[in-house]
Amino acid sequence: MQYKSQAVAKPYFIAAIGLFVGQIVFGLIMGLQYVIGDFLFPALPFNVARMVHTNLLIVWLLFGFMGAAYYMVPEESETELFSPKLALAMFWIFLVAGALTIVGYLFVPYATLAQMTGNDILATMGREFLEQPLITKVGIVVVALAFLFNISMTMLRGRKTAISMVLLLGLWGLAIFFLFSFYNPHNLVKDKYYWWWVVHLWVEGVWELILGALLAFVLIKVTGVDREVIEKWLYVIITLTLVTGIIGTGHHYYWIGAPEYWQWWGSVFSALEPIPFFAMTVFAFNMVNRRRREHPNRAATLWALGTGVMSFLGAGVWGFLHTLAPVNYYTHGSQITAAHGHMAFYGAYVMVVLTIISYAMPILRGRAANSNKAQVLEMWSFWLMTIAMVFITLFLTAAGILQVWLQRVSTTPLGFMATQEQVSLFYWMREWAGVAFFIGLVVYIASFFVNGEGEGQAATR
Amino acid sequence: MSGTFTKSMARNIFYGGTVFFFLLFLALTFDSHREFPKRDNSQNLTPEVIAGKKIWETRNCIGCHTLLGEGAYFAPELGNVYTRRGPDFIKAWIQAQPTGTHGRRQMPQFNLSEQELDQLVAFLKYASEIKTGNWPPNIEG
Amino acid sequence: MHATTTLPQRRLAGDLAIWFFILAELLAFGVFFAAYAFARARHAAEFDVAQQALNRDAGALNTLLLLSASALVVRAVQGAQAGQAGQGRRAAPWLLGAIVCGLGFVGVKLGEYAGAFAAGVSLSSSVFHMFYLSLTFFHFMHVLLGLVILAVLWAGLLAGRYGPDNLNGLESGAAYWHMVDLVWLILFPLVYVIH
Amino acid sequence: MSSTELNPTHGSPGRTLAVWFGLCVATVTTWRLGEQAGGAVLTALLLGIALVKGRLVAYEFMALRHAPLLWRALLSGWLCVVCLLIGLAYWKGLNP
Repeated sequence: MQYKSQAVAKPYFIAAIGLFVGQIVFGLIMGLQYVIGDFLFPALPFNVARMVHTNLLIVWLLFGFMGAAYYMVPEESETELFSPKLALAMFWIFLVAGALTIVGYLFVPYATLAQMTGNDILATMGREFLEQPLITKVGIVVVALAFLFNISMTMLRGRKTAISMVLLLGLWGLAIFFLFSFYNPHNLVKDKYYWWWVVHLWVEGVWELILGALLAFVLIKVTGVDREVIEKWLYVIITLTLVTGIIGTGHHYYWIGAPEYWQWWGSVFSALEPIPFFAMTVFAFNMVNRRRREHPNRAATLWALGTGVMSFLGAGVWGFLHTLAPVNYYTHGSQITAAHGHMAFYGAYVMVVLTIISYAMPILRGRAANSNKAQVLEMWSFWLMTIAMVFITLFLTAAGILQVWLQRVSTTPLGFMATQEQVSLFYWMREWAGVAFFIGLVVYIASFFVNGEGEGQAATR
Repeated sequence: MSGTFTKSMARNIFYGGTVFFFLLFLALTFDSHREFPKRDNSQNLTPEVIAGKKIWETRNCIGCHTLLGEGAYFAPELGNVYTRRGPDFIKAWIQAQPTGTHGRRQMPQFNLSEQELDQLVAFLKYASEIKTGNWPPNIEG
Repeated sequence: MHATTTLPQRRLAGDLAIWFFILAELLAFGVFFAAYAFARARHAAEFDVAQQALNRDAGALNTLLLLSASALVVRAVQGAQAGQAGQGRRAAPWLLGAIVCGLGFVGVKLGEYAGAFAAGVSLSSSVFHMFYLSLTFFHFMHVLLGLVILAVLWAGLLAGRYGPDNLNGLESGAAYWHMVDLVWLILFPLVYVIH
Repeated sequence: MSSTELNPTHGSPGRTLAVWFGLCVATVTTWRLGEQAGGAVLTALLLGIALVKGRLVAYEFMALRHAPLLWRALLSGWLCVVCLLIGLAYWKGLNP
């Protein structure tokens, strides 16, 4: 660790992993509710479990992004963080606010929660992924602004590298597009239209800048390839991302009441969206092959390569599968969407956060890399989680194809619930794959407690 | 690959390209706004519908159902439920929940008043009349 | 200058970064062109009728304007490459000529749009008009961006920034402009002529 | 002006003038052919002209004539694929 203040990243990373565990636990519960419908009902209805599952995902990724920024920006800017105290204060505020929100979801009926938290002043709740109470949303904005202030001031004080510029741009974009979560017109079409300005322009826009910056940072560190080389490829890749991704928003506008030309615009541009992901994979492998040093942290390199491959598969290939309007007409809102969502989020964002944690955490704990034993365990967790996710995706895809066939293509279409019963075998298989994923996660956490020190130096040789 | 490849050029193209495509997106958004009134059924946005949308939101219906294909995939599509089931069935159904059938997916009891039920139904009727490019493919959603 | 006429060194004119961008743009246009063609195959009669209402003369004139602009850009690059270091400013008038041609294109196109909008044509009026407006407007925006780039290059030439030893920026901007021209060479016959 | 020796990448002004003239003639041809009734032959002809024009712009104006094979192939390939797809679609339109 070159700068003392980088240490504030540590609680962020720990919180991220903790919330990740929570996310998966709720995911398993939901998976079971898919096949045993009344499991935990009425204590935990599905909609509450899902809200917790998705909100925890978003929050822990945000913790990961913030931790990554606190770790990277001082090192990139070659200066201490502007205010480590502010960073720590924001950590606790965000964690407590997040925890209270989850507690509210779990123990207060949603309508009551809405009343308690000012939803009557400005109704923003009850929309997918944006279920947070108004005060939580305001809190997120405050935390984000304090965080961005801290990071921006640090950068202004020191060296401005391409990586930190791209990271900052992504983080600012994240905050700015979140503001659309406060816009909830009565007109359902406009509501949905701008809802995507948060959701799509996050995950297929500004978050990808963050993803690119994190990946580029770790690649520079573990491969020793010239910063100049990595940074210019970073620019090329994120250019492709935004060129295709911004208009690619149109693939969400096919069936929500927006003009029909979006079927063409959305199809054309989102058909090109796999290209930047493919470029990223090629880029990651290329840099690792051209490496100038053998970094002792092989686990971090594995995560970095995995991010390239899995984001290409999940976001690129599985996205492309159902992005063209004539296909999407049948697959929209089916388990195909769920399949894509799971692998894309895991491959792109979960894995990139685990990449930076894998690289930075040993350093934050005072060693270049973990012991060989710990790394082997971590790599086991990589394969367990990744392969489990591949199977989750495959089973959901199979469920989705069958669902589309029975419910939408067939000349004698089955009703929704009848179809669900027909595909329950795949839901069972998905649940077991989910259990395997959870085991992978347990192994991942265990790798932090295996004697990480001691052999640390031996691994360098 | 031969040729010059400079970081400053890559950076300028990134900023230029991003601004360019965002402006294009704004232009299309502007045109979409001009077209919305023809498709979004906003002429039927009565106070009842608006109240119904709020009930829809504050009961977190989207956490199980889809509406115009967006939401969770745990329970049926409701964008066209008004045409599929009709107002009376919808109201009776909501009032009868949960079914308590062992092993079946359960919908919570929201204790909605008669007026609230009417508002929710009005909202679902409004949603069913939005021009969605003939989605969903059939009445089952 | 080591290169000779007999065996010139193979070299891509312009920055590799702009070529990646050009490739991405060409792909987007290419997919859009194919979409147009296949949509037409399904509504051939409707497309042919709507197409007859387009102003083919304006389209042809615009092709000539873009081609001339492109040729003038090439002359500017040649001038900058031939001149002594820092004397590229003698090539500036060529670029100014290209900008004038480009502005001519913009003027003609705006006239066409004014006519179309007055006739009540919009992106939602028919499949053909959706494609006509989408493709030409997408291209139109590229012309505008290209003009901004040419203006920057022109200012650079006047400031003596480009010469035989510093051509990268000029060549990159020129390549982008030629791409805009290249795309129009397909777009014009596709949308205006072939029926 | 012995710019031929000096400018291997961008060709000579004379050559540029000739290419420009050729492109203009081709454009006028396309324009006049537009007056004809459609058909497979005419479509093929128009696409052929577009292909040649595109190649001229790519090779002469974009200076790909002197570029590495990869980039010449990429641009030529784009032109060919696009024209082929368009031709295919029109042929499909003739025989639905």
